Amino acid sequence: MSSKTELKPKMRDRAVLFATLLLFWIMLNGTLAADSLIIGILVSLIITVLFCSGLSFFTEFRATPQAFAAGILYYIYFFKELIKANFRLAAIVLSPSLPIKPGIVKVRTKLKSRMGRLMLANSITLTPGTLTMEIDGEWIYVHCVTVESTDIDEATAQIVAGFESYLEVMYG
Amino acid sequence: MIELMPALTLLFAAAMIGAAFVAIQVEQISIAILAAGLVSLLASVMFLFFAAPDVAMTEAAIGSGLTTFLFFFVLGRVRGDKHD
Amino acid sequence: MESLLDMTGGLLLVAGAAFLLLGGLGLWRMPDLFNRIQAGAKTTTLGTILILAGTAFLHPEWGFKLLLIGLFLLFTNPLSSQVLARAAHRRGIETSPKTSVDLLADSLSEQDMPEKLPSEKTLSDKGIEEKS
Amino acid sequence: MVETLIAFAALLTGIAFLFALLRFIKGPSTFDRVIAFDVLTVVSITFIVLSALIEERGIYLDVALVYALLSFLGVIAIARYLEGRF
Repeated sequence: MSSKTELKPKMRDRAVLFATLLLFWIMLNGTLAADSLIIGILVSLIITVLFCSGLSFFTEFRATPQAFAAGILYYIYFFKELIKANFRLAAIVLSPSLPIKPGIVKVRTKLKSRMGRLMLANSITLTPGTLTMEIDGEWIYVHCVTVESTDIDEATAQIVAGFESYLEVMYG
Repeated sequence: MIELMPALTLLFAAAMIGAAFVAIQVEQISIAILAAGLVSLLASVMFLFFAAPDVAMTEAAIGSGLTTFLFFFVLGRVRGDKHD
Repeated sequence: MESLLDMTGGLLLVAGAAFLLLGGLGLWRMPDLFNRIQAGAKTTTLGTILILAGTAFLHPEWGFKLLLIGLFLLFTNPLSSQVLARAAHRRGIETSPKTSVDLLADSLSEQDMPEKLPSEKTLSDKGIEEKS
Repeated sequence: MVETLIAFAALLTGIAFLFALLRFIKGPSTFDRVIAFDVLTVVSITFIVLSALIEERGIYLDVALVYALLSFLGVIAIARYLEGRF
């Protein structure tokens, strides 16, 4: 009974790894011709059998409908924030007096999985005026171009709360 | 109107000279390695402008990637201290 | 006699190049290293993605390869900026005098931290070390 | 018309390239040069894509893919060296 419950997620991990590798191969080739497809399936199968434990990278995604919906909403929100970040940076760079007030603040995250934290750190780096510098357990140290508050809860609400609500559904 | 590709080639050639100048002028070894890697990277883009994508790929992988990585790796092993 | 698709692609190209130019300007004007990293990371990511999108409008048959390059840049560019910022802070690069608060340095001096504490390695390091 | 827009984009990218190169030549510390190197790599990817557009050859994009891979590996290796962890 217990071995069966352990086996099941592992098979799922392998299937996800195989699908990812095959997708990369097809995108790299750009064709769906029979010969290249057969070679791709063969190579992906060999890699999946040999290196199944190495990549837990994509397998932490929860494959539920809510997670897919949250993923789509997350990417819409992410690109909106990225464009906003660029316009804010452009305003700072183009103004002659360079109105910046940099500082490093500390925020807390509720995410537990590694992939979720990685995505959160990447998102923080690409959003307006913030740059992740260090992750220490649940604490994230963030460099801001313009510091608005040094209080932990306030900074958390400003910087991470928008992404965290989506990522919590996706990765937990 | 000037043609685009010769102008880009000139820009990259000038940048290569500048990077090579940094590589021989600076006294810290790490910066010299970085500048040599930059020369290699710009040379690779110039190979591409002269319509040789295979040579460009080799130059990018060997000259810019592997050599820079190897130099830093060996420098870290040899020196062992934390200063430049 | 250009189609609408071509015009959209060309305008996206120019917009991406303009963001890259702003990034270069930020790299030149910002007063200290961390602000320069911020300028570099954000603008190069968006600028390159816009240029790749414009190319995809002009040549739809290259779409898959362009998508692959864009995905790769989207994931790796912020990561390398973070690793660089962390290394710079550990080596003690001085921040500009405008910097108002530095909680990371404060918490490090509080804990009297040894330099290579395994618990404070970030996710990227764990991935590398698990493989070897 | 599209050719003009491509040329204009190449001009703007060229100015960005010059700024990053100046930062590389001037940059006070090694880290400034590393971030300038990173930006120069990404700008080179842009130039490769633009030249693929001008010459109409899709094979150039493979080189851009190699570049996107290499810049990441290079910056990680340099950061590890500068942290003193090789």
